[in-house]
Order: sequence, then structure tokens, then C-alpha cells
Amino acid sequence: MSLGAPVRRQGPPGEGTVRDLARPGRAAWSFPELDVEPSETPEKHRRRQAPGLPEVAERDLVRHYTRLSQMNYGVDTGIYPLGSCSMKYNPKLAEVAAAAPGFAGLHPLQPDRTAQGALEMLWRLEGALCEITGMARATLQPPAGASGELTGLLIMRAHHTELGNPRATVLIPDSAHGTNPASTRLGGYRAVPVPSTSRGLVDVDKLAGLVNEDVAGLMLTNPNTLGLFEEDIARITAIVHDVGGLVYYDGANLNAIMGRSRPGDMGFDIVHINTHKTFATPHGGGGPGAGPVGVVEALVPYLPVPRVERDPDGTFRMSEDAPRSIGRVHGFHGNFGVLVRAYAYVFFHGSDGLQEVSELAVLNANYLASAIVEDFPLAYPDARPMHEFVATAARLERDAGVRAMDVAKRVIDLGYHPSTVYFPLVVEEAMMVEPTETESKEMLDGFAAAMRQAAAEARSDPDLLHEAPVTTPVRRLDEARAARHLRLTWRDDRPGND
Amino acid sequence: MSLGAPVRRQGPPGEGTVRDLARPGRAAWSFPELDVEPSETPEKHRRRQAPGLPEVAERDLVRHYTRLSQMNYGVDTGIYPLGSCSMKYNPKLAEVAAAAPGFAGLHPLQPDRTAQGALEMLWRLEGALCEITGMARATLQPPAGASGELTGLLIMRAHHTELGNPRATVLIPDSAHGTNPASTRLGGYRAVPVPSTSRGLVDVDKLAGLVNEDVAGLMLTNPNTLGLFEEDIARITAIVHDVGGLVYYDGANLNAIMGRSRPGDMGFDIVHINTHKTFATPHGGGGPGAGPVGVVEALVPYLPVPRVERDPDGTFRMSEDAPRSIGRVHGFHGNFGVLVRAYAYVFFHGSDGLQEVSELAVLNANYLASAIVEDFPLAYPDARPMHEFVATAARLERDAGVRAMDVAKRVIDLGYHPSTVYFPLVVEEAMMVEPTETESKEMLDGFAAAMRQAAAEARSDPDLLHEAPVTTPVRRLDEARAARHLRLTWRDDRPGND
Amino acid sequence: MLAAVGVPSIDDLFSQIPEGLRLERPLDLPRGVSEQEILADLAALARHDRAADDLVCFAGSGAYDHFVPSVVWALAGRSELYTSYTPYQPELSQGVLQALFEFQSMVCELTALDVSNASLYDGATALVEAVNMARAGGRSRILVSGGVDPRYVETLRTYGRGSGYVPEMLETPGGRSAPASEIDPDVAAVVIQHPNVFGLLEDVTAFGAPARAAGAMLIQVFDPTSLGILAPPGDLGADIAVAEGQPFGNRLNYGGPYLGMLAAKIEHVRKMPGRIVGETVDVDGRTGYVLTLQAREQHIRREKATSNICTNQTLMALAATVHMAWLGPGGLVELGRQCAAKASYAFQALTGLTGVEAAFPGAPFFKEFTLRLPKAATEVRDALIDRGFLAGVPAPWVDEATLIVAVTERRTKEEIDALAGAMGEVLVS
Amino acid sequence: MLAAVGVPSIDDLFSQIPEGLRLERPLDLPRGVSEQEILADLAALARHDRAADDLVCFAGSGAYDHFVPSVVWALAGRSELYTSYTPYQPELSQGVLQALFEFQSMVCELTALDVSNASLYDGATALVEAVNMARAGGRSRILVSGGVDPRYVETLRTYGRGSGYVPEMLETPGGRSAPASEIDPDVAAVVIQHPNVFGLLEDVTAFGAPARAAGAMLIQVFDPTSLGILAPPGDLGADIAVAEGQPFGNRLNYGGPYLGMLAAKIEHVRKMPGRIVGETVDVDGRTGYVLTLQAREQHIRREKATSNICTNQTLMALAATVHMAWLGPGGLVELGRQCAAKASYAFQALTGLTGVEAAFPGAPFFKEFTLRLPKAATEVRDALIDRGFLAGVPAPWVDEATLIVAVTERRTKEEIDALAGAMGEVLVS
Ligand SMILES: Cc1ncc(COP(=O)(O)O)c(C=O)c1O
Ligand SMILES: Cc1ncc(COP(=O)(O)O)c(C=O)c1O
Repeated sequence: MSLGAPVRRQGPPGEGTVRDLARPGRAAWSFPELDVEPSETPEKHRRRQAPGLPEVAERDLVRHYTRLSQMNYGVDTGIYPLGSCSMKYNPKLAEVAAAAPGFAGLHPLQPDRTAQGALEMLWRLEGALCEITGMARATLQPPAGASGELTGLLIMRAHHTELGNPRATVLIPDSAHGTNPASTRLGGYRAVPVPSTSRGLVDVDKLAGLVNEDVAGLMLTNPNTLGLFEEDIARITAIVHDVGGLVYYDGANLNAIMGRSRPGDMGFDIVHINTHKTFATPHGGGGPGAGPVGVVEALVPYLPVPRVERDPDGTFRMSEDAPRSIGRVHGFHGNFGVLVRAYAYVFFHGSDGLQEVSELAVLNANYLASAIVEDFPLAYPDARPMHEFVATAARLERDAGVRAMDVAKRVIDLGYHPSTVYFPLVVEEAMMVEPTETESKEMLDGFAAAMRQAAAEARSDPDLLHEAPVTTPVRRLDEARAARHLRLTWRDDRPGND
Repeated sequence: MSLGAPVRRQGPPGEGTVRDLARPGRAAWSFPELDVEPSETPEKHRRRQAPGLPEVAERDLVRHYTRLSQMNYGVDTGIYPLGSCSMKYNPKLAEVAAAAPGFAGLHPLQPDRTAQGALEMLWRLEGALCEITGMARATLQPPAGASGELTGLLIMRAHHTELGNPRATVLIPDSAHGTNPASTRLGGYRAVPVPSTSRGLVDVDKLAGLVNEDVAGLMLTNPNTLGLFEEDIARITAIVHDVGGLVYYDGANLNAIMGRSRPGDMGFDIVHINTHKTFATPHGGGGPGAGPVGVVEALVPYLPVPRVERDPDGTFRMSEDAPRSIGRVHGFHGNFGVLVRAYAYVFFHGSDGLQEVSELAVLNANYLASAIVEDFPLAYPDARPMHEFVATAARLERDAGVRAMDVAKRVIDLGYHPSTVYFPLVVEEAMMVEPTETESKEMLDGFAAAMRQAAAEARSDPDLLHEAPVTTPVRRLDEARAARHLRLTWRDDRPGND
Repeated sequence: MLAAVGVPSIDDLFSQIPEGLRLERPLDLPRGVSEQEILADLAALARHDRAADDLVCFAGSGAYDHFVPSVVWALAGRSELYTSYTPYQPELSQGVLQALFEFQSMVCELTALDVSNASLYDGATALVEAVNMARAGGRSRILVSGGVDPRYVETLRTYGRGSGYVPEMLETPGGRSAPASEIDPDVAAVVIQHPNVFGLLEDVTAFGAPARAAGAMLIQVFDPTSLGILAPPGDLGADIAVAEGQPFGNRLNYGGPYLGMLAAKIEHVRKMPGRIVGETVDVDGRTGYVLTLQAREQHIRREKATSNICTNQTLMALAATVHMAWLGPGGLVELGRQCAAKASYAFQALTGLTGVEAAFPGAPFFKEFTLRLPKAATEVRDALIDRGFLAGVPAPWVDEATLIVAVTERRTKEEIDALAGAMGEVLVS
Repeated sequence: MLAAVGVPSIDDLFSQIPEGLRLERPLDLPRGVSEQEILADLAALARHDRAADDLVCFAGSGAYDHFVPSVVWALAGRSELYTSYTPYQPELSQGVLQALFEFQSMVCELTALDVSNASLYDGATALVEAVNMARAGGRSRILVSGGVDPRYVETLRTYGRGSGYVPEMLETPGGRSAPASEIDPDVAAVVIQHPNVFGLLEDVTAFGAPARAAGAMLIQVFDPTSLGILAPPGDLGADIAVAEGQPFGNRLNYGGPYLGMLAAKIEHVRKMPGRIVGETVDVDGRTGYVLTLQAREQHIRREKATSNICTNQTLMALAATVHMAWLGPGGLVELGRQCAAKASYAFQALTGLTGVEAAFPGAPFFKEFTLRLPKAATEVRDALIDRGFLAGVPAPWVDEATLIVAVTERRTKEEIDALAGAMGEVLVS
């Protein structure tokens, strides 16, 4: 029995795209009668024929997208234990807070004195994030984690450049998230992989061998992408600092240690936070997020502009004046609406609540790990995982020819969203599970039971898994064909026709 | 293929009631720390043990009720052609309008000068309703149609009482909606049925024979509950007026004639309007609605209090001063929030739009009737139906032993909400269909195809219909058992256990 | 489509309307406007109101400014529920039906009574329905405590004209009901409100005892927010309990839509008005929910129905269901505790003002209390509006000087102190 | 649960954290509060802002006060969409995936280009991505028209530091771009904004011709609201077109979350950044949607990825999808028509004021225009705020006197006349 609302096939294959609902002359739009003289668009600038948008009534829109929504799974319908993604329940109060006209209706270029509330909110949130991470100041401008990474790397670059040499490489553990190396390249650096030990931790000796004057810094997440705490973190950061390098903290896993430990105290110089992970701002199918970046005192001058500053008289302003700043990383002030939700989450939970969030996240992950370990052993059994763990289906693969993806698809038929699979890349048949603090014991038990059932079925009836899912609106989709016969808009002809 | 989002079984039987999700110590609530001294509840007034409400987290609530919502069919998911109910698409703008703090946060007993906006809205809406119905003044207080009926009957009673004799009976066509006779009794009158002709219209000669000094009035809807326009309405109202009776217009079908004809011009003295039908205010699973009642000049003194009045200086007030009023029919001012939505609908559509609404409603009904007439003949084929029509499955019943309800259940499996069945009671195997103006031709075609398919299957494979539905979260429910082994709360033991 | 119908024009579809009755002119209303314009129009109207968000609200008397958690409308607003109709096809309506079953269950948990219906229009009309239930037994007279909200009594009086009774009022010396005496066999019910219109706690059991001994029913009007700390109607001997359910999940909305709650002893179930949901099983044995005992209702029983109600307040009941589940036992107790504590703090603060007196000294109350002011209550109230407070509701039916003040959990100590300060100024000015 | 895990206490779960690194004190933040308090706190903050609802908004420069129909968030807010993640399990994500496919389709219909991705962060970062696409071919230089929004140029400059380029600015005599000349083989792309930062219409084709002849790409920054009446980027020869998608479905939100749109010719598809949805079929031949060409992305290609973007602005893209479908062709044309007409009316009204001049007399514009004022623009803007208007955005990077004014379909003739009146007063005072 599932505790959520699994996504089920709705019988008839559905009505196609919104364009298939269109009928000439139908319309949902309405505008006031034009109350001034129409103006002439110069001949040469005119559009020749109106764009091929669908002609539909509001009623058609509502039914179409309501139907589509029912073909989608979200945190509001059940557990969403994607490792590394921290899919938490999003408290509804944040939505009410963000809808306030004083926030939603504010133009980004309004003069500061008409936006004091927004500025104060940003100021307080920056302060809270600095306290949580142990940083001196932070920018709230980066619109997502990856953007925060690049911002951090550009700060790193600015720092080294001022010292005369931007340096050439950035060290990244082989288990790192893909955005780390990708951001590194965009920061103008070459990514050099740092091998992990058999215990899944940074190989400190090898690291020592890798550092040199060419190394701009090291990017790390702690707990790392395997969900393990880098116990030697103090030595690690010291090693990098010794050659003048900076250490970057990928905050995607910050939700494991809030109130328990702080990146700043571990020796990190730059920290980004994924508000949409740590602070439960809704992912909305893949975004928006926000990726605030905190830095130590010495790096403050490089933070992007504009920044929120507080004048002695208590008024707030957006300040552009920061000659050593890397500049702006977003067209305006970042994803403000997301930051309002992060503020709501942070101050609703408070110092005690945030610590509890991390404690429960770690407890839930360990409880779930222990519930499925028989069938899905930990990839790195020697260390205790924190808020997430990486299990492996390698044995099932060997014994029954059933792969991690097959298990995931079967779990879907059993009513749950499966874990991340095949990440981190360094683990074969990886299943990376992060329940987060918001799941109940019953839900964890239900999910674990589904995983164990899938494992048992893998041995008794592997085709059940190979064929899965069978209950969903569509079954396994032909991704190869999607890439071979590109149909990226409704104007391209269908992949069917080949 | 269905154009909506049919309700489908979600696989696992579900998690039971919200109480089954409860765990001791779990909670969703939060309140500020009490900032004053606690007070003592006198011993004898104290509750001994806390009520057995469920202990659940907000997350549990969200998933539970989200899941329940997905087991429900609404206008937003597809056509809802319940005859007499006028289930129209509800424009989303009305929701935005009603949420304005100036409306949603207003206390009903605030002094008038702090509620001028609300009062002006009510004043304008009353004016519009009077224009649409041809009445002199109206009360917006009745919270639903039935309440409007009773209000109207009490006005009738007050009128006759002032003339010396409340009179004893009210005439009601045999095809009338159940609330008419029920309200009549509560108004202190005996309901006397008026027979219909074979053409489905009031039998005027019989009516003439029924009227006398004992008759307080006649209740009628026009078009009547069979969807037919009472062509002799002028004579009918005259006949009643001749004996000093009043004629009451049940406005449930007003949506057929807006801008085309007005009850006032037909000779009606009292009119109620179902805003949740005619003006598309959402039914919310069975309510709320609003049942404003308009009256002719002579009956204005009897309207309920308080009433909105406009002073010469343009300010508005709630006036209690109306000595001949029947009094109040609701604790406050009626379903204000519903009236805001009705206002939005009325003034968004305007004079032209409202007329178009009626024209399309009638066109859609006639189109749909013609599309299924082969299999489901009109109960009264001689007259052209207006916004709704009553077909009959009597032939299917005779030929194939398939009843109207079986057809309805099969239509559910085909992805649509069926029509009203077994109403009006005067028609055997009645299927009363009201598509409303908001359905598209494609939707009407899809629904008609489903009806025809069901009729064909009734002959080829009747069990398919007897067994239906098979796709829904639950199949046909044992209503007899529900009434025999009452389980009306989770504290009663289950009907299963017998 | 016209072709399929076989008529040349739209006008032909209206040919049944006799010449003389056709409206030959457009309706005298503005023409249709755009979404932008109608929203601007209504927003402009709403801006002419001063709502509980900018006036600190101490007004009660049947409608209260309680906190509505964000989750309530996030769920009650789900469009599959919001845009559905009365669940006549249960297979397509299990969401609404199960939620109503949960509503009934929680109302019974609150009231310690056996059965609840699926909502009525509001508190006042719920009382009318309760009285109709009581009178269904054949007895006629209705005795009503003077502590019952006058708006409820007016509503009773209105409907009594049709049903043939006049509510008979009982004295309330000191603001509280004396036991209803001289109950003759024609008394169908005695009605009491607890906490009463003055906010005072009543001795419901003592009030009801003689009546019940004489075979009349005891009807209690209750406040659902009080039932975390106050003994429930069922324990006080009520046969039927009714309430205004607004405080659970519903904003003030200038008086509606709210919801009427009605719960009763099981023996009265077949006399109950409105929809009732029951649990049953489907042909495969799956648990499901249906509207049950429909033989009570107008669409089946017509003039013999227990009530004429059809459309009710289901959506508000759904909101109340989510709110009750959000509260749980702990939250409901805390809610009552906070209302009571803040009300008594406010009572101390206001009666501490020179010239302000408790209307009923020493009488215990819940979240509302009654003051006698040294000036006209309306005058004081109006002056306080200019200072940003909705100080309460005057009770002209008592006298010029009486003001009824309500304090919910939303009010802070600061707000209460500020009200006291402002009232102090107003009274000396 | 601790038992199952086999540890005696929560602390043991954190034992891996070395002594010295444990935070031995609570975080220096307020303790948690109730929902009621956090909502009150944020509402109080929001009340310190003066939003577009009470200031009549003539500010633009990249973010516009367009009308967002009620239906947009009623649908984009559906929680199954709202609380879902990147659709890595397509069988559970067809709703989001199909909606994004429709988004891509409509963006291509708008721009007359072949392919669109599923959104980027915003307009400025979309331009950065477009430049990265252009530079992927090996060429290095980026020439940028002086008519491109300076905030976009600053953003380019920031990211250029990492990627190794400095945007080179081109002259804009009279506020408009001259054809980009002297294109050497190292020029990767020329960038133009049309309508440009001053609101003026550019001759995109002429500007791009020499560059394209020299094998460089033409990148156009466009305004989606203009494409009902203005020729689309595809017809003007753009290889890549980017835009700030905010006007479709998104409130102003003090600058975000918005969405970046990026569309291109099909030959560039494998260089595109971010997610792209493709249609395919499932094992039963049913049509379905998946993320495709993922080999471009960071989670597969890591440092070789075309971009580092992971989380994007899907939710905003869903809102834009609903808004575009709400508009349809007719609505989009009318939207453009109204913006243009009201802007030119406002232009007449304001340039009619003594001392106020058009910065670029006679140059055609769309919904935005640039004025030269007889006083400091910030001073005038501030004075008008006290009169209830957000009169526009000063352009100090041009000079003290320059004000850029935007007029959307939401502005009425009355509001425009009132602005003109008020500005007249301010200028003489
Ligand atoms: C470990 C890690 N780092 C970085 C990121 C990138 O963050 P975003 O998706 O917000 O750009 C993610 C997101 O999945 C992540 O899990
Ligand atoms: C013809 C008719 N009259 C009266 C009513 C009662 O209206 P309400 O349900 O609003 O009380 C209805 C509602 O179904 C109806 O169809």
C-alpha cells in the first residue's frame, strides 16, 4: 500500500498537445478596448503572419494542464528520495508569504526607499546563511547551485589574479556532481580529479601529491556525494591552503549538518547553498532554485554586485560600489521569490528547528539504509552514511541480470518515486537514496518494503522488473529514438514516421 | 478518447481515513508562545479528555487530501452535464477577485463606513439581477436556491397574511424539483401538484380548475424542469393572479433565457436565482451557492433585513428598518464570497455576454439532443428543448434490460461524467442532460459518442453496462448496506463486520 | 452546429418564446469587459473596505478572526474538489465523500455526539433545522434562552412564521440562563447557547434537566473553538448541538460562506436535515463512501423531506476538515487555552479603564466578554476605528452602553495593550 | 528508529564529525516560531515595500508590469507540477515533460527558429549561454551593440572573465546600431537587442549581414511581447535568439524568478545549453516525452558539457506556456498592438511637456522610449513616487537627464495622462 498518490495510467491515451485542442477563432485572451489611437508599426519591421500559437478557450487550458498535472508525481503526492536532490516537503506557508503584493509586485529597479521590506528580508537572510555556514558575507544573486559554483570559481579566479596568477587547475573528487567540473571549465580552470579511498573518502595522501602552485583550489561537498563525512577535512583544507589554494564547499549536502558543524569552521573559504534543497523551496519540475554564495572575510571584496548594505540609520540599499567585485551574475537580484521562501523556512524552523532538520535527515537515511541493506548493500560499508547513502544493485545485476534502473522502474509500479540511479558515476549500479527529514517512518517502511519486494522479484521473476513500469501513463520510453529522430517541437515530424 | 481527465483507480486501495495516518505525538499545528498569563477554566466546565482528532503532520494532510482530490471528478477535469444543475466552467478570475483582503478579511458586523466597497458591490449586483429578471428589488441573503424558495414563500405568506388570510396551498407542477414542495411545506403551505400535458407543459385547463381563493400561489420554472419553455406562461400567470395568487419563478433555469426574456415580463412576482448555476460560481462538491430573491414593487416591503440601501450622498448602508419585512433568513448577509464571484461573472460577461451565454447553452443542448436522439429519444419530442433536455432510456430498458443508471455507469468508464438520471420523476428512465454553454463541440461529440457506444453495447453486451464502472477508484457501492449498517463516523464499527 | 440541429439561426432556438415576452432590447447592463478590467473594478471596490488585516479585530458575535493555516486552502482549493457537484455519482466523487465522512467523524469527536451531517448553511439556519427536528415529534413549543445570539433568534422567528411557532424567550438574570421551568408536554425543545452571546459559560446540564425530564429536547448552540477545553455538548446532555463552523478554515468573508454544523444523538438520525455520508463497500468489497439515508431528503421525499436543503456548504466543510486535522487534539486544546487566556487578559486590561465595567461581574467566560462603557458603544467603537481597532460589537438590544469584545488566539499582548490604551484616550476625549 | 540503526542516541549519528569541528553552541538565530508569526513577520516586511499595485508602473528596462491572467498560476501552481523535480523518471513526469515540449514548440512559433531549450535562468544569463554556443566553434571575439541592455553586458563581462573573452562594444549613433563592420575571422558572434535598451527598433538584418557573411553568428536579444507585431528573429537572420521570458506568466518579483528563453537554428542544437525535451514512443508505441540529447549536459559530459546548468526555471516556463496558450495568435498580436499604441501615446504626452525631449527624435520604438529631462532623472523619478508613479528607470550610464519609460497594455489612458500631469508639476516645482 502506497502512502501517496501514485501516478496511474488514465485510460484513454489523452488528447495530445494543447495545439491539438485548438480550433480557429477560439480564444482565452481578453484585453480592454484600446483607449488610445493605434500606432503604425513601420512596414519593414512588421511580422508577416501571426505566430502559430494555439487557439484555445480558458476551459481547454484548464482541463489540459490539470490532466497533465495528474500525470506527474511530486513531493505532495509521495516520497521523492532522489539522492543529492533533497526533495523535502515544502511547507505551504512559504507560498502564502511569497504571494504578498509587496514582494510579488515589486519592480527590480525601484528605488531602494520603496523596497525597504524586500531589502531587509534579503539582509536578514544573508545574515542567517552566514551564521549557518560560518561565512563572513554572502551574495544571494546566483539563481541556482551551479550558478553559485561558477560565481565561487570566478571569485577564486579574481583572488588569484589579484595575487598575480589566476592559476590553472581545480581539484575535484571523482565522485563529484557533474556541475562541479562543468562550472570549473566555465571558470577558466581545468578540473583535476582527486581519487577516493576504498572507504569513499578523499585520498588525503594522493591529494597532497596533487597540490601545487598551479592549483587554484579544491571543490568539495561535505558530507560528500557518497553521503559520507570527510573526517580529515581539517587536514584537507590545510593542504590546499598551504599552496595558497582556496577550498570551495558545494552546499548541496549542507542539510546534513546544520547546527552540528559549519563549513567555515572546517576551513572552507567559499560556500554555496541550494535553497531548493536545504531550505525546501519547491523545485517546480526542475527549477527555480537559488544558490547563495558565502565567503570568508578576505574574499568579500569580490562578491557580485549589487549587494544589500545597511546604513547606520538602519535603512537598506542596493550598492553597486565594489571596485574589486566580479560583477553581476544575474540580470537583476537573483531569484528573489525563491529567497522569500527560503527566509520563511529558515526563520520558521529557527536555530533549534534547523538542527532538528539535519538530525532527522540523518536518522531517516540511516534507518532506511539499514532496512534495505540486505538486498542493496552500501557501496562503502565502512563509514556510516549521513543524510543520504549510496547502495548498489551490483549483486542483483550479477545474480539476476537486473539493473538498478529495473529496480527503480519496479518501485514506480509499487507506488513510489525511486532513488537516484547511476550516480555517483564511481559506483557501479549505484542507487543513491536521500529520504530527507520530512518522511515519516511509515513512508520509509513502505518504500523499503517496495525495494525489498523488487529485489525478491528480481530473483523469482526478473521480467517483472525488465517490463516495469506497467501502471504509468506511459511505459519505458525509447530515448535512443528520441535522440535519433529529433522531435523537439510540434512542428517537427513525429519520430513515429520512420 | 476523453477530452478531460477521467478519474481512474490508483492501484493500491489507499491509506484509509486521515485518522489511519495518525501517530501519537505527531502534529501539524503551531501557535505563538502564549504571551499572557494562562487562565483557569472552572472545574465543572472543563473537558475531561481531549477530543479524538487525528494527530498528523502537515505533510500527511497534504498527501492525503491531494490523493483524495485525484479520486474526484470536477468541471475542471471534464464535462459535467447534470441536468438542472448547470455545471459550467468557473472562470479563474472570480477566485482571484474574491481573495482580495478587502473582501475575505471583512467582519460582517463592521460599521458600514468601513465596508463601503462590499456594500457597493452588493448594491450593483442587486441592480443587475433585477434588470436580468425584471424585478424591482432583490435580497442577496439566501445562501442557496432552496433557501431562496423558502424566502419567497415566506414573502408570499406575509403578503397574504396582511390581506387577512395566508391561504393554504401552493400549486407545483408534477415535474418540479424536490426543493419546491419541501420549501412549500416549510413555508406553511400544502403542495398541490399541477399535471403536465403530453407535451410536457403545464396543463392550463387543469390549472384553471385548480386555482381558487385558497391558493397562495404557483411555483414554476421556465423553461420548466423538462427544459421546455412554457409558451402559455402569460395565461398561466394571469390565471393565478385572477384569484389573487402570486407566481414564483424558480430561477434554476434562468440561464436559458438571459437577455432573451425576463420572468418579470412573463408575470412572475417572485424570482430566485441560483448564482452557482446561472453565474458559474463553483459548487465545491455540493456548495456553497447563493439564492438571491427578486420581487415586484408590491412585495418589496417584505424582503428580508438587513438590506443594502444607498443614501442620496452616495454612501451605502445595511438597513434593518423595514417593519413589514419577514426578517432575516441567514445569520449575517448570506454567502458574500459567492456573491463576489457572481458579480465577477455578471459584469465580466456584460449584457452582450450574458445573452450569448444563454444562446450557446440552448444551442449546445439542442446539438447534443440531436446527436443521441436515435438511442435516447426525447421524453417530450413535440417541443424543442432549450438549455437542457430530458431523454429516456426506456426503450433500452425494454429491449435489453439496461437501465438509465447502467448507461450512466458505462459512460463513466468511457471517461465522462454522466447526466442526471431518474429526474424528473415523471419521466421513466429519465436522463436529463444539460451541457451548458461552456462545453466545446468536440466535447459534446465525445460525450454523444460515449452515449451511443453505451447504447450499442447495451444490446450487444449488456453485462458490460451492468458491471460498469470498472475503471474507477471504487466500483458500484452497496447503498442498501450503507443504510442498513449505518457507519456515519469512524467511531461506528464497519459495515464489513456483519 | 445549427445545421445539425436543423434550424437556420440562433433566433429560431428561441421561437417558443411568445412574441410579446421577448426582450427586444439588450439588457440594461454594461457590455462585457476584459479580465483585467473586472479584476481592477473589484480590487478598487475591495480597497474601499477596511478589513481585519488593517483593523485589529476584536469583533466577534458569531464570526471570528481566527488563524487559518496556509495548508487549508491549498487543499480545499484543489480544483477536482472545488469544481465538483453534489456526489450523486459516488464512483467519481470518493474524494469529496471521504472528506465529508472525515468531517462528520471529527464533528462527532468534538461534540461527543453520535452523528453529524455534511454541513448546513450557517449557525443560525442550523439552529432552525435543529428546531425543526425537535418539532418533528409532534410537540410544538420552542423555549429559547435569552443568552442565544439575537440574530439566531431573529432567524428562528422568520422561519417560525412558516413552520408555525414563535420562539419563546427565557429570562437571563445576570446574563445567564436559569433552568427552563414549567415545561408543558407541548414543549418540543429548549435552546441554550454555551458559551452564550455575552461570552459567558452556561450551566447547560442544569438548564436542560427539567426539559429533558419532561420529554423535550435540549438543543445547544456551541463554539467549536471552545471544545478543546470546555466539556462537549454530548457530555452536557444535549440531544442536538449546532454551531457556526466559520472559525475552522474560513475567513471572515463579510459573513459568508460559512458552514452550519449539526450533530445529534443517533436516535434522531432519521430526522436529520441535509446530506449524510456513510461508509460501505463496493461490489469487489473495497471500502467506499456514499450519500446515505437519502429517504430523508427533498429529492426523494419532496414535501415529506426533513428539510428543503439541497446545495449546502460542502467546500467550507472540506476546509474545516483540513483545519480540524491540522489542529489535532493538541492544537485544539492550545487554541482554546490561548483564546481564553488572551480574553481574560483583555478583560482585565479594559475593565481596568476608568468608567469601563464588566456587564456581568464575576461570571466566567471563554473568548468573548461584555462591557458597559461610560459612553455610547457605537461612538467608542467608531472612534477606535480611526485608531486602527475594531474594538468589538455594540449590543443595542441590551442598551446603548454595551459592547461585546472577542479575543482570538491571533491577538497579541501588544495589540490588547494598545487597544486598552486607545480606548482609554477615546473615553477621556 | 535509533534501535534499528543500532545507535544509542542521535549524537552517535554525528560521531564522524571530529571533535574540533563540532558546533558546540546553538546557531545564533532566533528559535523557531509558529506559522502565524512567520507570516506576520513577512507580511510586515512586504508592507514596507511600495509595489506595482500601489505605484503606477512605467518602469521597464528588462522587467515589465504586464497582465498575468488568473488561469496561469491556477495551473502552474498545481502541486503535482509545483513540487516535482527534474523529470529524470519520465514515466512519473509526463505532465512536466509534455508542458515543456509545448513550451519549446511555442517559443519556436514565436521566434521562427527551429529549436528551443526548456528554459535558462533569465535573459541576461541566456545571452551568456548564447555567446558560449557561438564561441564553441573555436572563434573567440564577441561584438556587442551599444543598444544591448548594460546589465546584460555586465553579466557577459563577468562570465567572460572565466571563459576568456571581453565583450567589445559597438557604437550606437542616434541610439541605434550601425552594421557591425570589420569582422575578422576570430569574431564568434555579433549581438544585437531589438527592440533595444532605449526601446528603439533596430535593423537587425543590416546589422547582422556583414557578420554572417564573415561566418560569425548573429545573436538577437528579443522581447517576446513584441512578436505579435514585429518580425521574428528567425526572419531577421538570427542564428540564436534569447529573451527574458518574465512578461509571460511571471509577476515582477523584484527581479526573479524569471526565465531565460533561448532558441536557435537546428544546426546548433548539439551546442545548446540546458534541458531539451523530445517526443518519442514507449514500448507499447504510446507517444511520450523525455529529456533528450543529454550528452550535452553536465551530469553526463561533466567538464565537456555545453553548460553547467542543472536546475533551471521550469516552473516559470510552465507559467509562460499557459500564458502563451492563453494569448494565442490573436492575443499576442493585440498585446503588441496595445503596448505600441499606449507607448506612443505616452511618448506624445510626455514629450509635449516643456523641457522634456525625446532622446532619439523620430526613431521608431515598441513599448519603451527614452526621454531627456530638464532635471536629474532620479530627482524627477523620486518626486513622482510621492505622487504615486514609478515613472521609469533613469539611465545614469547615458547621462543624468535620461529616463527610460515603459508602457504596457496594463496602463490606461487616464494613468498616462495623470503621469504627464504629475511630471509637468514636478518639472516646474
Ligand atoms: C552535489 C550537487 N552539487 C551541485 C548541484 C547543482 O545545483 P543546481 O541544480 O541548483 O544548479 C546539485 C544539484 O543537483 C548537487 O546535487
Ligand atoms: C430546478 C431547481 N430548483 C431548485 C434547486 C435548489 O437549489 P439549491 O441546490 O441551490 O438549493 C435546484 C438545484 O438543484 C434546481 O435544479
